Amino acid sequence: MTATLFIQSLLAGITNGFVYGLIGLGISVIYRGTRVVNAMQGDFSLVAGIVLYLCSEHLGYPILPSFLAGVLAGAVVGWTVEIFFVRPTRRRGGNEESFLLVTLGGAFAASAAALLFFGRDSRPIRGLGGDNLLDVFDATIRVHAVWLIALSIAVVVALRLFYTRATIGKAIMAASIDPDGATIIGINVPMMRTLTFVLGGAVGGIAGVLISPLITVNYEMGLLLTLKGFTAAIIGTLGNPFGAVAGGLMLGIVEALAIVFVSSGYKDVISMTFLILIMIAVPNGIFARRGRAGG
Amino acid sequence: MAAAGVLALAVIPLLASREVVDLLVFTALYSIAGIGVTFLLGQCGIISLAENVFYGIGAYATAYVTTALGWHWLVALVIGMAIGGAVATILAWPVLRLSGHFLALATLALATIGHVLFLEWDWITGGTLGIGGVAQISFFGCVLNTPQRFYYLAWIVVGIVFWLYSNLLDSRAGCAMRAMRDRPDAAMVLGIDIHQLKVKVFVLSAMVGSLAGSLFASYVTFVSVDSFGIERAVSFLLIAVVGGAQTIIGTIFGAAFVTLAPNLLSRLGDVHPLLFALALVLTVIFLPQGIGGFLQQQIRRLFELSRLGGDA
Amino acid sequence: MNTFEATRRSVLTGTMSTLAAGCFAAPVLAQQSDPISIGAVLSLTGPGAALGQAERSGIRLAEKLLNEAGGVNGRIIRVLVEDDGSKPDIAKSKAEALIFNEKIALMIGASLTASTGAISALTNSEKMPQIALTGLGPAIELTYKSLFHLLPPQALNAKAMLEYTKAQNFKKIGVLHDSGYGQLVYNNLKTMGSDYGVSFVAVEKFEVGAQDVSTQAAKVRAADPEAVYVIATSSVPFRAARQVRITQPIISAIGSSAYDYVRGMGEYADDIVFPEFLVGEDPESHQKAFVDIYKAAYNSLPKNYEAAGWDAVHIAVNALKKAGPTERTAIAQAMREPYRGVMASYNFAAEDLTGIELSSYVYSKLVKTQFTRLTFKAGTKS
Amino acid sequence: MSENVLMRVDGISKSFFGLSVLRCVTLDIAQGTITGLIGPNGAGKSTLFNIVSGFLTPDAGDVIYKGKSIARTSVTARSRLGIMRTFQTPQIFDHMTVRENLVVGCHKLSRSGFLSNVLGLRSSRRELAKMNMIAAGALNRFDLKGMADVRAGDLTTGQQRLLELARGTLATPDLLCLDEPSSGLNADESRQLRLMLEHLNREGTTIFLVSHDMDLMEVASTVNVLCFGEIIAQGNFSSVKVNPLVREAYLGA
Repeated sequence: MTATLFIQSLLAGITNGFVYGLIGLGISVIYRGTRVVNAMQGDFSLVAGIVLYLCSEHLGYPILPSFLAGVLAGAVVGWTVEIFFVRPTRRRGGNEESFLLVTLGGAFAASAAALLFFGRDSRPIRGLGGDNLLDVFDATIRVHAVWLIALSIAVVVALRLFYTRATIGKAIMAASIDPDGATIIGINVPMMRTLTFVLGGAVGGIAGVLISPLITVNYEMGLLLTLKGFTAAIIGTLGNPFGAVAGGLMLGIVEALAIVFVSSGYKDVISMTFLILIMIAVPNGIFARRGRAGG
Repeated sequence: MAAAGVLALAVIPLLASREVVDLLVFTALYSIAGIGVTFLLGQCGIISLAENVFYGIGAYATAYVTTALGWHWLVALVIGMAIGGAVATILAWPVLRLSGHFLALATLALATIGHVLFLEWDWITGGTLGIGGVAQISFFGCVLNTPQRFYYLAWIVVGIVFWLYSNLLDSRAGCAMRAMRDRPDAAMVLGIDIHQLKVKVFVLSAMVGSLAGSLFASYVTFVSVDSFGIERAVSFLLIAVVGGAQTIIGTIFGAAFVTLAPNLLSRLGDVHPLLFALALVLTVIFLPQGIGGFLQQQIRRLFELSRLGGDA
Repeated sequence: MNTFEATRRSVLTGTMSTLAAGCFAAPVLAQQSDPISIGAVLSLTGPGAALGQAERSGIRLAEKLLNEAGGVNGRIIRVLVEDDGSKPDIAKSKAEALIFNEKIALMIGASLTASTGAISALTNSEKMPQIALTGLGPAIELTYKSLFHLLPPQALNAKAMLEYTKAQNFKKIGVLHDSGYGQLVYNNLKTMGSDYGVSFVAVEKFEVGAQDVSTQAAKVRAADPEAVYVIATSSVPFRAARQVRITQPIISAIGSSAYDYVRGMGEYADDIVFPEFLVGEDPESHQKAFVDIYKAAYNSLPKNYEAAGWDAVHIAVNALKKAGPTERTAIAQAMREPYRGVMASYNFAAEDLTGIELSSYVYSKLVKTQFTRLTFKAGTKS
Repeated sequence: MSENVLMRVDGISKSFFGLSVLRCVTLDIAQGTITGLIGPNGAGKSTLFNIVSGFLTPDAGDVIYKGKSIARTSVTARSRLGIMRTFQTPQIFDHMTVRENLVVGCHKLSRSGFLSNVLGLRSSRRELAKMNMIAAGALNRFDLKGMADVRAGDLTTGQQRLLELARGTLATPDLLCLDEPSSGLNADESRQLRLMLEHLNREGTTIFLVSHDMDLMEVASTVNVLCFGEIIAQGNFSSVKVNPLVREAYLGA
């Protein structure tokens, strides 16, 4: 095995890690604020990706406004989902599985709508720094991938500040940890939950505009991303944004190394087995501060 | 009530078109596989996304044993259930020590692993090509080669499996299970070996799942890896939740939903996956206890009304 | 007795109401014998949508024109297209519906090997002629005498790739394939490679729908091959290959040549060779007419699967003209002869009921995102 | 160790995240007695309790029960050895009826296998009937009569404590560990509780009692005082009460 190959696989692993992490980030944000495991996080990104494509490739807008449009679209979808899907479910006393399935239904819907209205092609999008490659020794990485990594770190930091500093951030936490108490001290709990979904949607949107130039936009990308993001988020302990990215990185790198050192056919077998072993070894979650198994 | 349902089931194939009977056969098959997931979720609070693995094991066992080895379908079916049970035991012992989202993720991981292995071990499974010409089930020379014929077998098996599960539900183990779901700590203190109990229920659901898989293989007479992917596991979970995890009988309605809804909707053109998704969302929103739970409430209400009527 | 009847009916009305749509909604046009129904089970949604939707547009076009030309001896044909959502179980149910409710004379489809397998078991037992838009499936299908395949068996696709490889005298080949279609083709490449003096120095696979395969691609590159086979039903591996600086020529397979994927490759769609059958940009003489008609109808260029759909309907109608719409075995029998289609020249009299020969293959090359037809022809007969 | 010691907690130490909660705690629970454990909040009572019942394993020291070390055996196994406990917040099965709760209490009394349950063999049916009968008996003894089919979650805290206690006693434990059994009870409920404990004790159940409730503590023949992870006093209640260390610990004087 050449050094180039090793570096290349590492670069790929890290890039994918951040991709998974970005999706996991959104799942964590939403779980943290509403205790809902959102199965359509990847589809927030799908929508954002489509909007980005329409703006930058189809209408030929410059990259930055297109990005913002995509993020906005994500936030809007998040808002819609909370208002029309999640809130009614909660009102009618849905349990954890209900939320999972409602959002899963949303995911199916998004993907089906994409196929119907956006078509079956997978559309390439010029990313930040176009399609240019950056050479690392003899290996390569997309310039856009570097941007993706940098920006996702920025997002994590921003979220951390948001939850620790911003009043709304604290209010959201209060609302999710102890709704009744929060209501008593005058926090509008339903609104906080909606805000959480808007935030989660925005994070999904950011993920979408960052990821789709890397992997092209395709009506099937949503659930695939969600599965990986879900894995990342849970490994990193649901509700812990930092953990989600760390979990994603772990998954991405394990996958890459599995391909290099064992066999690409068994990549998933190896990474998933590793996953199970980790969970059994550290039943409280790798980044849990004590607390129940599964965070 | 129940009698009426049974009677209806009994006469449908005499009147309904072959297509409908075919769909009802699939409803039966999915009910059998779904009941395992439903019971795990509703009675033990375990979200299992790995049922596709056992469904696949059953199907491939039947396919391989009847085609490659040319053995009798019944032998194949038993072998399938045995393998399914064994694999489930080995997997469940470590994995069921997990709980909450970890457990859900672990079962999802198992589902992925299973699917990949079904693809990789194409010397058994035929990989993407699949295996054709699986032996059909026959009783004393009567080959179950039409939906009408297979229909009765399938639903009798549903009856048996549901009977077994309802036995389990109101038994010592059943009580222990519900106790475990409510308060694991207290259950342990009362001498219930939680982990062992979970493993047993999981293994049972695995064997039932592979039973369904075997029946599926000998009904369609063709198996391919496409039938045992993640989305199959998801659809089983869907059956459990839509049907109502708390009730056993609800599973049938859940199964009916996932088989009939897409088929009826697909008459409306390319928009049908979208409509199905929305149907799913609406069902979950408006029937949070699932179809089964909803019916149970209605029936209870009816009884109360009638009792009041009696008192008056 | 009467009471029993009554109760039974009441019970039925109760329980069947939900199924009513399923039971009785099925139109019974087949009875009023003017139009002849042809069934088609395609993957219009799900992962196989790229195939199914392409095939449908070919089918619809052929249906329209053939009816304008008088259909089958004056009787018009109706092609009833059903979507199996890329799932074999659903494909089976749809086939049941078409055969027993719609009383179709003949079956077209499915788009995917698995769905075809699920249907063919049924059509075989019903003696229902079936024109599959896939390559030959599991061995059992050779025993099905009413199942025709419009696409070549994967063995032939592999041969076509190797023929070109040999002509370019590439010896060390790297392979990047997905675990579905790619695996099928590679299994054949593996067995035949040595006959063509080709050795596979690196073989990397990835799951269908994978979104990044750059590590696999890097592994292929590290083996330093003379050319790379990329076989997958998506654009991802092609992008990955170029992004990790695999500069060698890429040779792919027919299944990867759909515009859906090529567009997805963006500017990486360059220096890729496909052994296929129809190059819309530069069709062979006997394909020209079809391409023009198609362009006029959809103002986009057709490719193999559109042509396959088109051929399927034509083959069906020919057979129906000869054998009439009722005698299934007769229809199947009528089909068992050579037919020069738009996509390829078939010989359904052949053992595999496909009978496509290497000479039917056309080699196309992507140059700067544009398809061009190569003069190269795989001359030797299979 | 002397014959009549049912359980000996022998030099137990436990610390969480470097913070030591119990330091070499030793105490005996004599056969057939009611042994009390008191101490100010954060003294480590619950931790010790969890170590005794098996929810925690000690860092050092041992728990000897009926002459055998059980410090590493599982909760379930201990339960089968006859150790029963209640919880500070009553852990009743909310979604089950009062009767069902009691039926689960009989779990240890019956032995029917999973398979026979699934197959619904007559043996397992008979067994369930028997369990129901025992449960019915308990309903009377713990005057929960009217509530057989009430959802346990709907009971008052007092009734829930009662139910938890009843459920715990059905399988006639040798050692009954009660964690703050009187918290959340009104005056006559706790009087009732006290009578019940004395009754159970007379019937031969050894009781290990943790409580803030000094009136309830009167039933204890020996009382151990735990303070900041150490036993600072042992003896009968009256002597302990006047112990200066104890006064200091409580009054912080």
